[in-house]
Amino acid sequence: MQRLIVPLSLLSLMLLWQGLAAWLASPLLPSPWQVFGRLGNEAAGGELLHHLAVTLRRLGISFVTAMLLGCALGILMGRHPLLDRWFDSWLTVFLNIPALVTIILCYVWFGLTETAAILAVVVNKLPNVAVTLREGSRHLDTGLLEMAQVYRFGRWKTLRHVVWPQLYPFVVTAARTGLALIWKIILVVELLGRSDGMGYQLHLFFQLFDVTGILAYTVAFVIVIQLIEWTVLQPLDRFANRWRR
Amino acid sequence: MQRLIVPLSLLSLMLLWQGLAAWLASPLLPSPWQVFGRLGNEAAGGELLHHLAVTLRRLGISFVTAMLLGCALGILMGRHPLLDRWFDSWLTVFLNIPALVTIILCYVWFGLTETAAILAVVVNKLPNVAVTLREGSRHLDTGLLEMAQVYRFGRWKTLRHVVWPQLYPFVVTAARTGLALIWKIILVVELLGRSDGMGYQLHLFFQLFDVTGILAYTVAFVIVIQLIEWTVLQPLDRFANRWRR
Amino acid sequence: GSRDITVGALAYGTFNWELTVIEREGLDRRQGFRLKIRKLANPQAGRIGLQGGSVDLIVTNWLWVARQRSGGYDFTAVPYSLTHGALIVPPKSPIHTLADLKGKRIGVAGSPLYENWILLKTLARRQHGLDLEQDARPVFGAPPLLNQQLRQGRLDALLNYWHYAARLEAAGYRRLLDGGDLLTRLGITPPVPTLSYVFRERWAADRRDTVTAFLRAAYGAKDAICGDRRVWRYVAPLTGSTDPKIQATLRQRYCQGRLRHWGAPERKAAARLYALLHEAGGDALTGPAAALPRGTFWADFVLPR
Amino acid sequence: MIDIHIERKAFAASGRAGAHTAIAGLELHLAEHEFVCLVGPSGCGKTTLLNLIAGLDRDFEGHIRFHKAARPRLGYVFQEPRLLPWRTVRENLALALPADVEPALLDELLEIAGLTAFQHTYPTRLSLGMNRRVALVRAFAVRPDLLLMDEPFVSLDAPTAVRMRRLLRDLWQHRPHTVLFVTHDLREALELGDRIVFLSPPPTRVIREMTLPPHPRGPDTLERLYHRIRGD
Amino acid sequence: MIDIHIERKAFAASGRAGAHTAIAGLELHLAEHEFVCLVGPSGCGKTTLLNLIAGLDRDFEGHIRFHKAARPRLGYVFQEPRLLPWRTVRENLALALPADVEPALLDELLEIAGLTAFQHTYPTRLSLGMNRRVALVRAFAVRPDLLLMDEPFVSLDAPTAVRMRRLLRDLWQHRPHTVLFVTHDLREALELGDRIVFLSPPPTRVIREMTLPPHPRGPDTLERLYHRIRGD
Ligand SMILES: Nc1ncnc2c1ncn2[C@@H]1O[C@H](COP(=O)(O)OP(=O)(O)OP(=O)(O)O)[C@@H](O)[C@H]1O
Ligand SMILES: Nc1ncnc2c1ncn2[C@@H]1O[C@H](COP(=O)(O)OP(=O)(O)OP(=O)(O)O)[C@@H](O)[C@H]1O
Ligand SMILES: [Mg+2]
Ligand SMILES: [Mg+2]
Repeated sequence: MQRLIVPLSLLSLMLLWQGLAAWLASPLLPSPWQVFGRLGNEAAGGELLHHLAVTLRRLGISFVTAMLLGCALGILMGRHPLLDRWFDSWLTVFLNIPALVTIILCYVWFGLTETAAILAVVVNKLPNVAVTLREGSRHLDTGLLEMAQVYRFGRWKTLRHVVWPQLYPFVVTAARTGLALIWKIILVVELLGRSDGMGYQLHLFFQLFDVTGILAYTVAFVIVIQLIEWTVLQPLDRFANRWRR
Repeated sequence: MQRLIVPLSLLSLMLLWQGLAAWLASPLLPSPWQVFGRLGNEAAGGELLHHLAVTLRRLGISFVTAMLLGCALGILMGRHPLLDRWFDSWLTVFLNIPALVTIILCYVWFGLTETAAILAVVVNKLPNVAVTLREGSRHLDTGLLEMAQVYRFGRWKTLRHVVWPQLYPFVVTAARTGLALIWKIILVVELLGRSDGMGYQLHLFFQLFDVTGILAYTVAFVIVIQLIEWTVLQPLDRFANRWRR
Repeated sequence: GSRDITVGALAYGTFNWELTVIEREGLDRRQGFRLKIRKLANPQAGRIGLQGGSVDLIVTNWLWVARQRSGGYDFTAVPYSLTHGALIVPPKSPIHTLADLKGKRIGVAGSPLYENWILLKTLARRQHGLDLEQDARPVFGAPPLLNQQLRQGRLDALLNYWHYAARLEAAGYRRLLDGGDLLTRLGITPPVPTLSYVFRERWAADRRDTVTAFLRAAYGAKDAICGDRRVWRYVAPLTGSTDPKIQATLRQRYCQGRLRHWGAPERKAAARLYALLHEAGGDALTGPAAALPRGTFWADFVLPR
Repeated sequence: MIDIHIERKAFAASGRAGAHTAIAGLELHLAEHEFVCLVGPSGCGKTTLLNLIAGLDRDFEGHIRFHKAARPRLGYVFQEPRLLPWRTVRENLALALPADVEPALLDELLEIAGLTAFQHTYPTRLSLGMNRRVALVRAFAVRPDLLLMDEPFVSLDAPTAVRMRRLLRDLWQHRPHTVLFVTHDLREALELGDRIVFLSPPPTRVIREMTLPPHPRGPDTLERLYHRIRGD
Repeated sequence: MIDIHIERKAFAASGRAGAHTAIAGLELHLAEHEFVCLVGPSGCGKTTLLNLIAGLDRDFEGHIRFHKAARPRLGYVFQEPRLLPWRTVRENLALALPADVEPALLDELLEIAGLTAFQHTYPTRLSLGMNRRVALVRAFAVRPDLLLMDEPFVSLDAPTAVRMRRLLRDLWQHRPHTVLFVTHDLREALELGDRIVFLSPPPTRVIREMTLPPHPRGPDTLERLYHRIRGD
C-alpha cells in the first residue's frame, strides 16, 4: 500500500492535468500525452539534453557556492549578535535587489560570460540561504552547547557534531526551496545573456507561444529535480533523522 | 555603542557603493547621491508612490494568501505521513514550474487581470512556504505533543500553543525569504501583463537602460521592506522569543 | 583592427536569417571578415551584450541609440529595415478607422514607450481629437501574450511588433494600419526605418573596411533571401514556424521592408520623427536632447548597390 | 478500575539495534481508588508501561481495559517536566485545566508548591526542581480519575518532597482516584502506597506484589518493612 | 584547589519578572582531592553555582580562583543528561574523551553502568535512567581534575545507584580529584562526602558546613549522623 502511494499520486496528477486539458480543449493547455511526446522528440534530437546539461551545470556550481557561503554567513550571523546587527541591513538589501538588477549589472561588468551568469545566480540565492540558516542558528540548544564547552569539543567538533545536526532542517529547507529559486533565476539569467540552457530555450518557446514546448522543458527539469529528491535528498533525510524516535 | 551599529553599517554600505561607483565611473553604476536624488524626484512627482502602492497592495494580498495556505498545507504534510507521500511529488512539480509558465498560463486563462496577477504570485510562492513549514513540523517535540494529548488540549489548543511556537523560526524564514521571492516574482508578473506597479516601471527603465531609475525604485522598495523589518518582524521576533534564556 | 565581428542576434529574428545566409553562402569570407554569431533569446540581451562589450553589433531601434548618445555613449546606427509594427484587428471587427477605437481594448506591445503607440496616439488626437489613453483602454504586455489575448477575444485591437502582426495576418486577421502608414499620415516622408544595425562609433572607426564589408554582406543576404528560392528553403525553418502561410507572410513583409534609399531626405525625415517623438513622448523615450543627436546615424554608411 | 495485560511490547528495529522486546506477559490490575507503587530496575519499561496506559502508544499486543465506559481523565507526571517553555507557569497550568475545575485551585496548589512568586515566570528561568513542581501541580490540578506519576518527587529537597507527598495523600483521600506511582525510592513507596509491584529486568513482567498494611504507618513500621524487603 | 567568592549573581530582569538575585555573598573553598556535598532547597542556586564554577556563566560579581595555573579539566554531570541525540551512546562518549585517555576505559565503565549492550543505540531509544548513566560515564571517562555533579544518581534504581556510588568512590580514591556533589538525599551525602555544605534559600549563602568523620562509615554511623542532622 505504502509503496503504491507515490505512483498513484503521480498518476492522479497526470489525470487531473489530462482532465483539465480535455475540458479546456485549447492549445494553451496541451495534454500530458502531447507534452511527453514532445519531450521524447526533443530528447531524441539531443537538443533538450544539451540545454538541460548546460543549465544543470550552472545550477550545480551556483547551488554549491551559494549554499556554502550562505551557510557560513548565516551561522556566523546567528551566533554573533554584533555581526548580525552589522550585516542585517545588508542582507535585507541584497535579499530585495531584483534579480534583474544583479543580472544586468553582472553581465555589464563581466560581459556575457559564464562566470557572470553564475555570479548573478549566486548573488541572488546567497542571502536566502543566509537568512534561513541565521534563523536556525539563533535557536540552538544552549544545554548542548554548554556541554560541548565543558568537554572541550573545540570549534570544529562543536560545529560538526552539535551545531550542524540542529541546523539540518534549515539546511534542507534552504536546499529544497533553493533549487527551485535558482532554477527561477537561472531562467532569467539565461534569457538575458546566454546562448544555451533551458531559460534560453523556454524564452524562445514563449516568443512563439509554444506552450507544449514550454511544458515539455519544464517537465524535463521537474523530472531531474524529482530524481534528485529521490536519490539524494530523501535518503539523506532518512540518514540524518535515523536517531529520531 | 550597540545603537550605533545599525546606522554605521548602513553608512558603510553607502560608502562601499559610493567607492565602487567612483572607481567604475560608469553610468551603469550611479552613485548613491544620484540614486537618492532620483528617488526624491520620482517621489515628489507622485509616480513612485503610486507604483509602490500598487505593488505593495499586490504583494500584501498574495503574501497573506500564500502564507496562510502554505502554512496549512505544510503543517498538514509534516504531521500526516500519508498526505506527505501523496502530495510530495505535487509539491516538487509546483515548486519547479518556472514562474514564467505559471504567469503565462494564469494570464492566458484569466486574462490580463489583477486576479490573474495575484494568483500567479500565490501559485509561485505557496510551495515554498509549504516546503519550509513541512520541514518544521516534521521535527516537533514529541514529548510536548504527548503532554497535550494527555491533558486533552484538543486540536486547536495544540496547534496554537504547542505546534505553532515550535514552527515559529520556520514561519519567520518563510516570511523573510517570502517577501523577497514574491517581490522577484511580482516584477515578472507586472512586466508581462500589468500596466502599473514597480515591475512595470522597472521594465520601462530597463528598456531605456536607465540604471539610476532602476536603482531608485529598488531602493524605495528596500526601504519599505527594511521598515517592515524594524517595525513588524523584529519586534515580533523579540516578542516570540521572550521566553528564551 | 581585427577582421572579426561578433554579432548578437535573436534566434528567431530576421537578423538571424541574414547571418545564416552570410555564413552558409560564405559571404563573410568573400567580403574579407570573420563572422561570429551569438544567439540570444531576448532583445534586451543584445543591448546588455553591447554595453558590456561582449558583442560588437546588434539590431535594435535607433531611438535607443539616440538616447544613449545623450547619455555619453558613442553607439551609432545603420538602417536595417523599413518594416514596422502594425495595428491588427480581428477579421470581422467593426473597427475600420482610428475613430472606431473609442472605448475599445487596445493591446500595446511592451510598454507605453513603444514608438508606434506614441505615433498612434498623436495621429488619433490630430485626426479625430481622440485621447487614446483616456478614450480607449490600452493594455500593455508581452508581445506573444498579447497575440494570444487577441485570439481569445480579450482585446479588440492590437498594436504589435511586425513579426507578431504577420502571424496574425497569416491567420486571417486584418491589418488596420502599420507604422509606415502612421509616419506617412503624420507627414513624415520619405519612409524611414526604425530598426537599425547598432555598434560603437569608435569601434567602427578602427575597422571601417570590416564594417562596410559586413554591411555589404548583410545587404547581399537580404537580396538572396528575397530573390533566391534555394536560399529561402533553408531560411524558412528559421522563422520558428512550420506553417507555410506564416512563413510566406513573414518573407513578404520582410522583403517589402527592404531599404531603397538612404540619403539626406531620409535623414531629415528621421530627425523630424525624433522631434515628434520627443515632443509626444517626453524625455523618457528619446532622452533629454530636443533634436536628434549628431552621429546617431553612422556617417560613413552608403546604401550598397 | 483497569485491567492491564501486555502480551508483548516491542520497539521496532532501527539502525544497528535489532527489535527490542521491552515488556512480555505483564499482568496488572488496579482497583478503584487504589494507590499502587511500581518499582523496577532502570530501563525495565516503567515509562513504557505508563505511556501504554495513557494511550500514547497503541502499538502493542494485549489489552488495557477500563471498567468505566469512558477513558478516565488523566493526570500524568512525566519523567521530565514537559512544560511549554514559551508559556509562563500560570499559562502552562491554565492550558491543561479542564472546564469544570475552578482556577482558584491553582492558587492553592501553587502556594503549597512554593511557586506563587514564580507563576508569571517562564519555565526556562526556573530551576529543574521548580519545573518538576509545576508539572506536579498540573497533574494534581486537573482532578484526574487516574494519576500516573513517573518518579515525581525526584530533584526536590527534603522539606519540599515531604510537603508534596503530604499534598498527594491529602488530595487522594479527599477525592478518590487511582494512582500509579513509579519510584526508585523504596521508603517513598512504603510510605505512600497501598500496594507495591516489583518488575523484573526486560523482557519485563511482574515478579512480586506486596500489599501494605493500612495507613497511617509510623516510622518504625516503615523501617521494619524497609528492612524486610531489603533483607530478601 | 578553588576559592569561590560570589558577591552577587543576579539574573537580568525579563518579561514581567524583575531582576532576580540568586546568590549573594557565598564563600566556598574546595581543597585538593576533597569530596564536598552541596545540599540546599530546590531553586536556591546550586545549578547556577556549578555553572559559574564550570565557566559557563561569567556574568557575576566576585571571583572564582583556581590554585593551579591552568583551568582544571572538568567533568560535569548536568542535571539533565545533555547527550547528543543524533549520536549513539558510544559516539557521545568518544566525542568527549580527551586524547590522553585510552578508549578501553570506556568499555570498562560501560560495563559497570550496565550499558554495554546499548553502546550503539541512540539516546532517544533509551530510558531516562539509562541516559543519565551515559552522562555519568562521560564525566568519569574524561578523568577530570574537578568533577561537578548535579544530582547524578537520581532516576537510578537502588542496585544501580549503589554500584555507581561505589564506582565514584573507587575512581576518586584511585585518582585524586576534587568533587562537588549536589544532592537532595542526605543519606547519600553522608555516605559519600568529606564535608557537607548547606545552602540557604535565595539570596543564597552557606548557612552551615559539616565535616564528616573519615571513611569507611558503617550503617550505624550513617544513621546516627542522619538523625543528628534531621534532629536540628
Ligand atoms: N536563566 C535564568 N533566568 C532567570 N532566572 C534564573 C535563570 N536560571 C535560574 N534562575 C533562577 O535562579 C534560581 C536558582 O536556580 P538554580 O537552577 O540554580 O536552582 P537549583 O538550586 O539548581 O534548584 P534545583 O534543585 O531545583 O535544581 C532560581 O530561583 C531560578 O528561578
Ligand atoms: N523509542 C524507543 N525505541 C526503542 N527502544 C526504546 C524506546 N523507548 C524505550 N526503549 C527501550 O525500552 C526499554 C524500557 O524503557 P523505559 O523508558 O520504559 O524504561 P524505564 O523503566 O522507564 O527506565 P528508567 O527508570 O530509567 O526511566 C529500555 O531498554 C529502552 O532501551
Ligand atoms: Mg522511565
Ligand atoms: Mg538545579
